[in-house]
Amino acid sequence: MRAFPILGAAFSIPMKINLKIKRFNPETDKKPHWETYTVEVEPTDRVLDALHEIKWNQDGTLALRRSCAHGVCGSDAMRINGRNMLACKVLIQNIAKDGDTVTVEPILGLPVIKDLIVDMEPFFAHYRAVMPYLVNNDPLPENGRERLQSPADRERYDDTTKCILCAACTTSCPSFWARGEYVGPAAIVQAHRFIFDSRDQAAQQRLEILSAQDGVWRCRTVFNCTEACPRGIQVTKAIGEVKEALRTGIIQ
Amino acid sequence: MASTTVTPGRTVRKVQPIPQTRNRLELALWMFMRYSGLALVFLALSHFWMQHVLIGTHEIEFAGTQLRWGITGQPVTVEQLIWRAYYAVMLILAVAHGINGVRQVAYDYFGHRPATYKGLMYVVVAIAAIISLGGILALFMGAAAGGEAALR
Amino acid sequence: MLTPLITTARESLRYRGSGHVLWLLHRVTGLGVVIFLGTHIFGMSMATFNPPLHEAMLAVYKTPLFSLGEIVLAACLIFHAVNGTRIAILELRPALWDKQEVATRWSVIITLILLAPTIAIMAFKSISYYATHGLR
Amino acid sequence: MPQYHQFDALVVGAGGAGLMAALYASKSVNTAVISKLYPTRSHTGTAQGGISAALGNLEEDKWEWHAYDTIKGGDFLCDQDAVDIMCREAIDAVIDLEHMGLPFDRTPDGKISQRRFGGHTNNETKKPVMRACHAADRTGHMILQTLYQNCIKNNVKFFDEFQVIDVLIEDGKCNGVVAVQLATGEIHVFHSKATLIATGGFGKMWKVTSNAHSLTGDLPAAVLRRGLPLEDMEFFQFHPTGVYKLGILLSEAARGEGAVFINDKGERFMERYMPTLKDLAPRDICSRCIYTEIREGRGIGGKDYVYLDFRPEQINKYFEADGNPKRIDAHYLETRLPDIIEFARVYQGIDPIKEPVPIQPTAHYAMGGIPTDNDARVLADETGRIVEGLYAAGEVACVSVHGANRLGTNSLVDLVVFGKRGGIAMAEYCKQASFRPINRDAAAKEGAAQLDRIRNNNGNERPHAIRKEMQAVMDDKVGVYRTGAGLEEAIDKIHELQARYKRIRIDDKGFKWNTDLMEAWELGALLDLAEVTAFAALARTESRGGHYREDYPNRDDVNFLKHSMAWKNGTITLKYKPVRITRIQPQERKY
Ligand SMILES: Cc1cc2nc3c(=O)[nH]c(=O)nc-3n(C[C@H](O)[C@H](O)[C@H](O)COP(=O)(O)OP(=O)(O)OC[C@H]3O[C@@H](n4cnc5c(N)ncnc54)[C@H](O)[C@@H]3O)c2cc1C
Ligand code: HEM
Ligand code: SF4
Ligand code: F3S
Ligand code: FES
Repeated sequence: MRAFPILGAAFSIPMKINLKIKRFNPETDKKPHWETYTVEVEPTDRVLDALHEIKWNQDGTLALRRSCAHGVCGSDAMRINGRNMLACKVLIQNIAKDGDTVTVEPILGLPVIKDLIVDMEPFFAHYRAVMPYLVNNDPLPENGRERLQSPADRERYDDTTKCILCAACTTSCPSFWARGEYVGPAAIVQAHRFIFDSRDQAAQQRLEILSAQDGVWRCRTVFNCTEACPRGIQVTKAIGEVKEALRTGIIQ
Repeated sequence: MASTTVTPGRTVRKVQPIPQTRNRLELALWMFMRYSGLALVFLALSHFWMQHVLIGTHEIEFAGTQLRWGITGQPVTVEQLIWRAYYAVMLILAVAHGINGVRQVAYDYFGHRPATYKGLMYVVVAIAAIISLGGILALFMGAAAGGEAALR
Repeated sequence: MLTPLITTARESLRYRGSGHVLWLLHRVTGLGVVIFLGTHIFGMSMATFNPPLHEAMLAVYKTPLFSLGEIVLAACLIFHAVNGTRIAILELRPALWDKQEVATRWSVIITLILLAPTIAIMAFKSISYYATHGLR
Repeated sequence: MPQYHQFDALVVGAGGAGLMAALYASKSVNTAVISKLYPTRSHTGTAQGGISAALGNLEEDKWEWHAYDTIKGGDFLCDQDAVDIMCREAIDAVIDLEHMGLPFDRTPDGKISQRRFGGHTNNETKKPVMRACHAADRTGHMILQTLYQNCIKNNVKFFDEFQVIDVLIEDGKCNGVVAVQLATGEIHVFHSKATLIATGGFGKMWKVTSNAHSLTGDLPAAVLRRGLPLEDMEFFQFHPTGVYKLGILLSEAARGEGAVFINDKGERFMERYMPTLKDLAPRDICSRCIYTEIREGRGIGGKDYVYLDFRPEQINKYFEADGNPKRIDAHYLETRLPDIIEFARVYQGIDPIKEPVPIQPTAHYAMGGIPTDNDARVLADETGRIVEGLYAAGEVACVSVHGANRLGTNSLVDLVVFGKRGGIAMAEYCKQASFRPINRDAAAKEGAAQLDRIRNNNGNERPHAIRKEMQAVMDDKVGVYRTGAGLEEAIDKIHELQARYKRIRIDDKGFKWNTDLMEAWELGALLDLAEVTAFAALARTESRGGHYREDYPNRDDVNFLKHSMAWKNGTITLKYKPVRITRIQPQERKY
């Protein structure tokens, strides 16, 4: 007799699901259209696996970005069943039962180039706009060693260092859909990471950039961003803290 | 600073207030939305419950309004003055809050068309100004006018 | 010209987020109250400037259609007020965003608690009014 | 129309190594970075554990100890002068990263925090030493982000989502690269004085791997096709604990906390193989034992995996059996192993606190690659002749600092140290060199032809089927265990697949974002590397580090204390070069 049961039906019972994918081929189509594929998957497969199954065995023209396949590179943010997530971080069994249909479409608010691939340039332009780098013009420590920082000061901005620039947050934000000029939650998260770093000296400039009309004040605290963030970053809170710094002039 | 020790705990830093006027306006309006909203919770809800729920719309009569505002032609009482102030504050806050709310929404959807956005806002502000000016006048200068009206 | 409006409106309805629904309602109710407020102030100021018009408007207030609209207005105002309070409090204390989910739930609960008796009383008064006065 | 660009220095690949090189080269010469992914999506971002440097922030440490540990870990195949450079310069490199803004965890007195890691020791007491500098369990992510941030600060020019498909080499000199812009499908010719290759690993030869889908060895294959050799390709590290089927890494920390391997019979099988060290035996040994169980039919349900069991009550039971007084509970595990537990929960839907986790060894790290000298200059042959204008750094390069088996955390050290050296060397070179003329139209045409051949091919083979079969045979025959017969079989299979590859047909005939085309092209690169790997493994009739031959289970210093170099022109040619041994003589590797 076997000492353990073979793990969960999980590993043995394949299931059939339909994937309804929003397709767009810039070389032939004028408008995007929906296409449905039926694939056999294991319940523990990721949505990414199902997309690969289609791409590799049914229709090679399906275009998507992906790399790491375990939720740390930020390539494959897409809208799955109406909500932004990473295709490689959601298991089929968590969103569908045998025979269900799963909808997959590109993230919203950035121009679609092909199928699930959008133009990320506007997103990265916002990122670059908030000075996403440490500024410290003091001379380096004379002993040639590291700048010091207390564990509490380090902890202060820990949450926002996790960002992988996947754009799931920014493209889940109604303010961003309405107006692409809004810097968006991801850029604010990046600014937060430096504003609250005790080693940094450019908080003033960053806050000034963020106080512009299309800066933090465009955030209507919708909270979609926090819900979408695959890294579990408290995005809305970070935005709130930036607003607080702007309001009070105190960074703590 | 190239210091060789570190103070435990969290550093607090200060920044200058943001200088550009336009940016300060966004901040000010943002604050206004929050504080006026909180004030309106009491003003608007109490008003609504009083008039629409406790009294009930069906019982509202012109005479009641005349009495509360003091536009019956009789000398104005302190109580009536307090009612007038209550309505005036509520009116100003609600209109300002509403206008800025509309501005936010309009900026979202028409901001990419500056001319449309501006035109729309002129219209909204103009209508709101006329209506609320009318409202204020009705409250405070209504004594005389109201007196006449009451006689009619 | 209307594309952002149309996409946002369409996708706003299709996107599935929890805070998202509250935002949508907040916006719609806010705009709804703005429109009512405009007509309301106008109507009330007529108490001074044009009492007959004012009385005519009061008469409109006493029609069943308006009574129904009034209940919707109550829902809009109360929801907007409760949810607005949530936003204001959480934003003035960003640390509280941790409690967003709880706050969201409570927004809905408090709205319902306030709304239930309000609607009950209003409906009761309307019905008894129309019962005695008949429908016009 | 092909497009044409000219830069003094080019960097291909925007992982840790590429960005570090770009940062240093761009300080003095006109530099561009070409990457097929957005830089922050490079695989460096997945590294967790830490980056080692003998800072001695928490206890005494010396770079010489670090060097010794590295050489011993590499089963004495490391070039020792290179190791010395790496371990000495690691200290400044880590401090440099801190100055750039990297949010290292801190000690109570504000210094960079360090922790223990497998194989890193105090050479005198033989006890583990705290050497790995870390930023939570996201050290690689933070390195990647910090370097990218600094590149933005310094206005480094980026060509994101441009895939390099050819390296322009003429008369033993490199003049740039040919790339395809993925968004448009256009061919771009990049003309440069110096080019640095930093395209990372190529673990996608195997099915079960911790490597990203993008790690397909495009550039090693391109230089191989241009007549340059690859070094030590037979050495590939297999990490014992990958998530079943997915290969996602579960760090050694789990076993450090008491987790054990279990086979289908519920037996703690490591007891049989390693009675003293048991489940904490070195990586290569654990991987081998797991495969033995699977092959002998004791994989779970007869399948190709075993369990990693870290249910608290089981751990306590084993503690008791081992006479260890320590007892733990669920809460303890949740706080010590949050990431591993999350991976199991997300990807297997299994709560490791309640159920054992299916794992299997996973192809992890390429010790071999493009041969370079200590300044990242690419070597043309076993005598050390350099290819002018061509550099390589990071996992794709073989310096060789990792020898036959890489020590944990040392890859990140390799990236920053040799990335920086490469960047500086390129800048120096560019200042005195001038552009060599190139025939840009011919280069563009050749590049386009490579792709058109695949795009327009009208065979009957699906690329995915070929890839699947390649991965299966690599897993099976060129994995943890290798035998002469198995390797020969693998080589035959790869040859068959290469022939079938010529008859592939793809669905997408377009130009814009044609991932179907690029995946098929990448498959060609993987097949070439698989062939070289299998050949080099067949020729090395000994077992050393990551390379284990069942038919030759012992290390053979007499015949094989040397690096392999492989060329491919039609067939594979192998040559060897000696290992540079300076301070430390080879000895038996035991811990
Ligand atoms: C799961 C995991 C955990 C690890 N943990 C650790 C650890 O704790 N400590 C440690 O020291 N090491 C660790 N490693 C190893 C280490 O992370 C890698 O070896 C290292 O990051 C490789 O960096 P790189 O700069 O060489 O390449 P990568 O970071 O892989 O970057 C490759 C770059 O090349 C580009 N590229 C590839 N092909 C092309 C092409 N054809 N054209 C243009 N661009 C191209 C890509 O876009 C990318 O930018 C780990 C590895 C894995 C897989
Ligand atoms: C009763 C108490 C009220 C509270 C607590 C309140 C609170 C708020 C807050 C905090 C906002 C800002 C939302 C944001 O920026 O995301 C807001 C927006 C708004 N409010 Fe109110 N408000 C109240 C009453 C009113 C009234 C009476 C009106 C109508 C005149 C109104 C109309 C609006 C509008 C139109 C918006 C903009 C909605 C948007 O941007 O989506 N509010 N309210
Ligand atoms: S904050 Fe979260 S959702 Fe937004 S880009 Fe960063 S990781 Fe993605
Ligand atoms: S969704 Fe958008 S409105 Fe603010 S809270 Fe998030 S950025
Ligand atoms: S593929 Fe890397 S995050 Fe999904």
